[in-house]
Amino acid sequence: MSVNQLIELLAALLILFGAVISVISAFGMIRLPDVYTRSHAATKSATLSVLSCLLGAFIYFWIHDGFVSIRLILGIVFVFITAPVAGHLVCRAAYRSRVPLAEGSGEDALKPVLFGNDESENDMK
Amino acid sequence: MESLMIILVGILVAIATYLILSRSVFRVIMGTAILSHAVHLLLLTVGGLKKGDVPIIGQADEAFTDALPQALILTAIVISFAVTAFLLVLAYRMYLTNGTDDFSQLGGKSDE
Amino acid sequence: MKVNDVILKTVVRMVVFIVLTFGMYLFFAGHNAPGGGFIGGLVLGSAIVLLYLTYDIETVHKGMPFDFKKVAALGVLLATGTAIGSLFFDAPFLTQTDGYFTIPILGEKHLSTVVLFEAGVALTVIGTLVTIILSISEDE
Amino acid sequence: MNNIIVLPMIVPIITAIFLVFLRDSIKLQRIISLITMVFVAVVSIVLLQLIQTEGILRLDFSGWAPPFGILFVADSFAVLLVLTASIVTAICLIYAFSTIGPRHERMFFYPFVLLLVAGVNGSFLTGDIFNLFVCFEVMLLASFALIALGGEKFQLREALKYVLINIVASWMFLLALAYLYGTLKTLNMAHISQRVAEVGQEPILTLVSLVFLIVFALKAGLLLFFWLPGSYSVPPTVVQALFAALLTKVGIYALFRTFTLMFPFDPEVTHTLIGIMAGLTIIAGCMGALSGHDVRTIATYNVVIGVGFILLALAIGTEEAMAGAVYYLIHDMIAKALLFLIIGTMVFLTGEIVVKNMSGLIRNYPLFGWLYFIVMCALVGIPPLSGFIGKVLIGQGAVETGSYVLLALGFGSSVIVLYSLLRIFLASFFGETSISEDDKKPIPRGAMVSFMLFALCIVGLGVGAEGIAVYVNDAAYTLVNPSVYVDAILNANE
Amino acid sequence: MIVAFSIMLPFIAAALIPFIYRRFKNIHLGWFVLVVPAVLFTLLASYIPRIANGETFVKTYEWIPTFGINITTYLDGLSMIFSLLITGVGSLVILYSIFYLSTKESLHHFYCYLLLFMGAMLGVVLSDNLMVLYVFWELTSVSSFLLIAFWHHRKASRAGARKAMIITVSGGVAMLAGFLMLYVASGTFSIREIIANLEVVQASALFVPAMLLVLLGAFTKSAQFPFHIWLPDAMEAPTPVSAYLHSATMVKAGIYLVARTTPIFGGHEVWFWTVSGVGILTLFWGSFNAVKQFDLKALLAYSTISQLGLIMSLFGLGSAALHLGYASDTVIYTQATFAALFHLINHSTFKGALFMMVGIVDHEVGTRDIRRLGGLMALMPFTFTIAVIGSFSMAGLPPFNGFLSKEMFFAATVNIMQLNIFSLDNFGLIFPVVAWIASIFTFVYCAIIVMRTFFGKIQPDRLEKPPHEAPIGMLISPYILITFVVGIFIFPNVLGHYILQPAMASIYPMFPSSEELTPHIAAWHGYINTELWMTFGVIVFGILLYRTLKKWRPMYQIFPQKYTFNAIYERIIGSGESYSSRITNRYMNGHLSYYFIYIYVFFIAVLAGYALYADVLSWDPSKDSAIEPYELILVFVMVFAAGAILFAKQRITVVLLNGVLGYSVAFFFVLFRAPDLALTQLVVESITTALFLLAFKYLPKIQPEKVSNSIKITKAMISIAVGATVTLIGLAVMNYDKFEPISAYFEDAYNLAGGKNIVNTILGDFRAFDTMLEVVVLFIAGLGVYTLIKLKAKKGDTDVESK
Amino acid sequence: MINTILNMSLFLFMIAIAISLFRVIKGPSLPDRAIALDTIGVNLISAIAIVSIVLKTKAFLEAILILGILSFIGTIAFSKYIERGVIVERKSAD
Repeated sequence: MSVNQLIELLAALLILFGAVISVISAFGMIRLPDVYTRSHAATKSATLSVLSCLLGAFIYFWIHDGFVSIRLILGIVFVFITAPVAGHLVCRAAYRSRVPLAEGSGEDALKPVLFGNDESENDMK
Repeated sequence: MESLMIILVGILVAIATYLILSRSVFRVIMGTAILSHAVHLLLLTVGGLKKGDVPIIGQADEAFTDALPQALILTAIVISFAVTAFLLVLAYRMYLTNGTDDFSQLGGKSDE
Repeated sequence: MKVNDVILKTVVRMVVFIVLTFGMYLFFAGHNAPGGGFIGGLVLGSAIVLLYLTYDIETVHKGMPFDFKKVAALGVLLATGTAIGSLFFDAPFLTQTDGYFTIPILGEKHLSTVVLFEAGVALTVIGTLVTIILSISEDE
Repeated sequence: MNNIIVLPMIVPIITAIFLVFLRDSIKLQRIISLITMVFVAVVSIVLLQLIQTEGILRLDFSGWAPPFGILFVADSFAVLLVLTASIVTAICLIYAFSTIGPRHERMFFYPFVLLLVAGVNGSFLTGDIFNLFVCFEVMLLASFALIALGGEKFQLREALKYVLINIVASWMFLLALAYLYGTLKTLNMAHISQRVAEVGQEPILTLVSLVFLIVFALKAGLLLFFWLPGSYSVPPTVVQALFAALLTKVGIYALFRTFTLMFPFDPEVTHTLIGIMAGLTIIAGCMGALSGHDVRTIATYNVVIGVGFILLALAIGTEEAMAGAVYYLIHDMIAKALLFLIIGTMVFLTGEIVVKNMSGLIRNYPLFGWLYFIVMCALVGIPPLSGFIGKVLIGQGAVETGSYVLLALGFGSSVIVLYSLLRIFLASFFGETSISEDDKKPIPRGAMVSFMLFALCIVGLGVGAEGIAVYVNDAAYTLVNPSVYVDAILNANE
Repeated sequence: MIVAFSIMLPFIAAALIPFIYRRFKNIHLGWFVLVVPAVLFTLLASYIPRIANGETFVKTYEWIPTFGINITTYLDGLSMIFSLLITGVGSLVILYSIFYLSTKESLHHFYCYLLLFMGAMLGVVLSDNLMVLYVFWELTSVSSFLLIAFWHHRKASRAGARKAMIITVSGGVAMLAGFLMLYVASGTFSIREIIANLEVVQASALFVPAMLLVLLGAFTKSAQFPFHIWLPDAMEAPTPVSAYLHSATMVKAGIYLVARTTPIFGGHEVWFWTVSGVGILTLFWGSFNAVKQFDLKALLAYSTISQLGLIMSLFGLGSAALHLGYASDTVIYTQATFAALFHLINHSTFKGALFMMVGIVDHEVGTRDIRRLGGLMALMPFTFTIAVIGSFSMAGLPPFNGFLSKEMFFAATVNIMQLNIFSLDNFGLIFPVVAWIASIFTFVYCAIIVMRTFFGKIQPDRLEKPPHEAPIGMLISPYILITFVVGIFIFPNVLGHYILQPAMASIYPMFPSSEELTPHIAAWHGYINTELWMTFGVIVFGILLYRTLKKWRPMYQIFPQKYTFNAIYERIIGSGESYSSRITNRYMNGHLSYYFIYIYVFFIAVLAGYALYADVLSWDPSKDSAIEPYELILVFVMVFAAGAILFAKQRITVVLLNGVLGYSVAFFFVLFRAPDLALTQLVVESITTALFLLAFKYLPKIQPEKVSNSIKITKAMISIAVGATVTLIGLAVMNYDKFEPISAYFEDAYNLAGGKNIVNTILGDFRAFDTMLEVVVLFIAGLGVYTLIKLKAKKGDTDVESK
Repeated sequence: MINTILNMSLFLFMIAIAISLFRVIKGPSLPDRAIALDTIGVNLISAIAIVSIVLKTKAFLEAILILGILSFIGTIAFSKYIERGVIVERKSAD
């Protein structure tokens, strides 16, 4: 087994790792109690999985074909930049549209800041 | 795989048909959307699946997969996009003017 | 309720640039790799839509004061125009020509009317896409 | 290489786009659109002459020889229809100038009409089945835009139904194309014809052709016409007229092409089915026409009857019947356009849609009344107006092939047509006038001009049937002998 | 040339009428119009000697030669009779109308229609080409319609016009079908050529159907039983029109057609029985019903029906001679035809006069109701003379021409009994018996006309106007006609030789000598024969019945009103309308889902039906490519996503699930090596999803479908069947691989079109036209969306167009 | 060997997608669905990358980037929809 093949295998294993992470994150999405925790599972772990996967693919193409794919690098960078922002926006939106927290969550520190103490206020605009 | 795809297409068509037969404008539109997906898949399938390589010259030396259906689907996708966009806006306008999206409440005799 | 969009706007400014570049790339890559006028136009259009999403119609309109209907019309004209062009050269309708031209600074370049055709396609796609989205959004 | 063939489609498109830029100068829009249609008509006449001298013409786009590229094929059948469509549109435009109103005109009315015609002409001329689909879509989207133009409550409702049914039909078309490509692996109509002939039309190919039958039947309003009465009565009058004249005809054209050129070898199944469908269409159309109290309903069911009648010819399939179908198609386009324009004007003048509520129009508008009388006679097939010769030839074909049931239905339908239209004439035009001289709205001069032009066409086509007989015969000959068409496409030494 | 000119002249004149009308307001338009028939009559009459010598005049003008439709004018003995009638009676009627119609009426319309009619009628009788004959035939229907509806503000006029138009045009359409059959059988539209190729036509299977269809046309036009119902209603027309169209000319077009086609069809048993049977039945029915009428014009209408039946039956009887062939002992049967032609002329003379008489009475007194009339003899002696002579002639009394033809009619019915063909030996007796009974009724109604109008007591208070004699102008025409009535009685053989004999030659072209076919007409044969006995009987019983009229008249009430033919006609039309609206409204209920159900059911029925019938379904998975496990999961994902759409409660879920479907499709595109598709699908799907969100932001939650389970199950069944059909056809299609795809050609894309991406070169070059149009489609959609949003109906501006 | 691993990874990704689909269907809130859809998109990115390796082609690398862009735009659109009920504003609120 040459070095190249070894690296290719490593790349494949990296991909497999990404896949496993992805499945775990998916289970997280099922099991976790509320939207905020689920968002955590989705954005954090899924980002990890996709990054490792793309990295694996990048390495594979580099080693196997000697092809440095700008597009893959760009993709990695792009996902890296956007995924947190996207996660942030969705969570914020969820919160502002008053999706309830899970039962047994700790103190909601943001609530008085954002909505004041008026529980009866339902009008968002 | 081909047979499986065709069965999938059949299932999608059946679901689309059921939606199209319903009374809500929204569901009917959804039905047409699914129908278009199904037809695109069918078009791809009849060209033969996995029978060759990506139809881009210079990336492989195998035979290419049938490129013509792909071109046709591409055209069809664009057209279905155009049609769906128009349809959506029409449905939206109709909802705003008529106040309902239920065909059974819309009635429909032209000379009522 | 006041909404603070600083994070979004910052990121989007960067992302739009990437998307626009990528769109142009797809547009030009079309002949030899996946891409082409249509998909390029869609991506470019998406970038514009992204701007509308992040900012608002008035702000974006100040930066890009186009009537997108006319952009689309221009695109169709360009696409059909290249097709019509062949009529003047006694070639079958839609015949595309290409050739090598020496352009002062860039040196010898391969230019094809297909690019014009594709540009027409791309323009139409951008124009239509934005027209549709804006029309619905402006409706009250 | 005959670039002229593409002009009937491309010129309206380009003009339409130009008109978008000229949005605010309505006058200019009117003039340009009218000139365009007249130009297309002239081009078609030139084409007809060329076909006479040089046989079937074809234009391979970008120079890719069939069956690989797309091509336009101009045979007499197609060009005759293009010619008629252009003339009808030009005259309808004249009507529109004085009636449609600046509100619509500023909203791209003329571009939409031109694009509609472009789609129609493209559908007639194309020699590639997938391109036919695309041309259909051009036509349909323009028709969608036109049917919804105005945004009235009922209009939007019926428009939505129309759009939905047509979209489902379009996807079925695509389904049929998928099956077609799956079996014959080609898209060029002539090539399809050749391949089908090569293996003889096996049952599976017949099955594929039946999918096309359903699709085109939906578009043509053959038996599956449910969408037609509602949607044809909501848009502005001129749009109704254009729809009645053009839209179903494209479906009919496609049916003719499919079952004379591509799948003609299993007539026991396909043509019998078409015959049954046409017969049922006529019956249903007659019942609808009898049942209507609303002038527009009566008119739309007359469209249905017309469709059934023309397709009788396809079911019969002899050369005479085909010639009759061509004549009748041309006649039907002109006469139906005029009928709808007149009906729409009646509604405009009286403010009523129910037959019984109008009366004595002929006292206020004598010429208008007589024009209605002429178009009524033409639709009934009373000689020497335009409907006559087509009816005779189709009937002749029916007798030759012994299709007496079809003959009885077809000829019987003209009595019902007469009855339904006569009812309007007697109730609405004759009788005591219900409009006093003071309340009388004038008929716009442009509208009158367009009526007169249509009436002139009707009389001209009837009396001067010989004038186009040579083209019609050529069209019918090609329809009956698809090998002529196939040879011109695939075996020509160009 | 002259013949064609005769046809053209009325049309040209009709076209000129509006100008003349505007130019000469002071002069009654009729004077100008009168010139036309008068000139034509003279012109045609100048041909009589040559026609009598057996000459015929044929000339062909090309109209649509491609389809064998040419205007061939043909003047022979038969057409001569009719064209003389048309122009002759026409002149008299126009002359009469000048005094009948005041200048306040819209005369330009009236004379325009009348000229149109005259031209059309001349066209019918002078055309040799069946199609051209049909052209003019329908024109007569149309112009008759216009004339009947001349006073269209009257409801009865409109109804009568409609009935006449519907019935005659229906008959015309049937006749057209018959003509087409003749054409197919013979290969020509020319009547002369058909007669020349009789063997071919008679051998054809289409012979009898063609005959019946042509007869249908003739019967409807000639108001034969049971199509006679339109004629009484047509009397709503102005009286000159009734005199002209509905007694002298148009209704005789059917007779003409029968006479003209006798050489073709005559001699066949079906022809014999249909023509003579329907004729004799009409004769009876018309005369029987005439008696019960109170309106003089309606009475005359029924009498016309009856007389037309008489002529028709005579043609039928005469056709027996054609079956027998030419022999010295068969010539006697041709006398029926001779009598028919003779009576045709006689009828025009006396019936024309009678109609004019009724017109005068109506004009001067203001009513035509015999219950209000009476005692006018003293006040209107000239009119009375017309009535007496006309009625006596119609009743078949000497010394008027009706007597001669009636006698010949009786003779023909008696003669026919001697034949032993066509089962005449069993049923032959019908003819003389029915003819005799009908003649008695004829006598009775003739008596009614004269006695009730002119005798008895005058009832001035029941009349609209004080009665006085008509102006001289109105009397000229009827007097000319009664001169003929008497004149023909005195010199019948002049007519026989110059006019009837050539016509006989036209009807029996294969009989060598027309001289033999022309019997010597004489009022007195020197002995008392059967016919004369019959006439005596008619007179005796007629007087008896008239005397006892009051006693047996209530008998007519026995027939229930429900079963008259008029009622049946009304009921057919009424129930036709109501049934069709019920059926149409049931399935055209405006609900889109029903329309889709029809479409899908048809889809299943045709496709699945044919697939099972032709046994085309086949499935061979052996050539399939392998299925990877992850692909299977993807398929399941799609199925679940699609299935979940059915049960989703929120719109947004549905939209997102559709997005999932779209993404899955995109992934299939990836798996199946379609990069461009995958790219496009991804972007398009995202944008579509966004559009869904934009468009449906205002929509409420999905309401659960409020439909019964059975409907749901029906829909589910249809859906499953559609899906199954699509799948099964798809599988069969996949199994069909006789052809190589054409796309191998495109694989050389780089050399051909300079691109490496094959799909893109196809789109941008090989099939660039599709792409161009697709762009146009997109553009239209964009523009359409814009107009949809921007062009809104103004509030409260719901005009009728949108009802 | 490598192919087996890759196929297995694909399988796992598909399972992840299927699970996310469950979340899309079940909800319960709109953000849940949006997140799940985003996850599906991200998983598709990975899956496409793997497929490119399996098919030995670079043709799909554009799709990866596009999917990234789209899922970003989509998520922004969703969050705006959830938060403000509109997607494109005529005039900014601030």
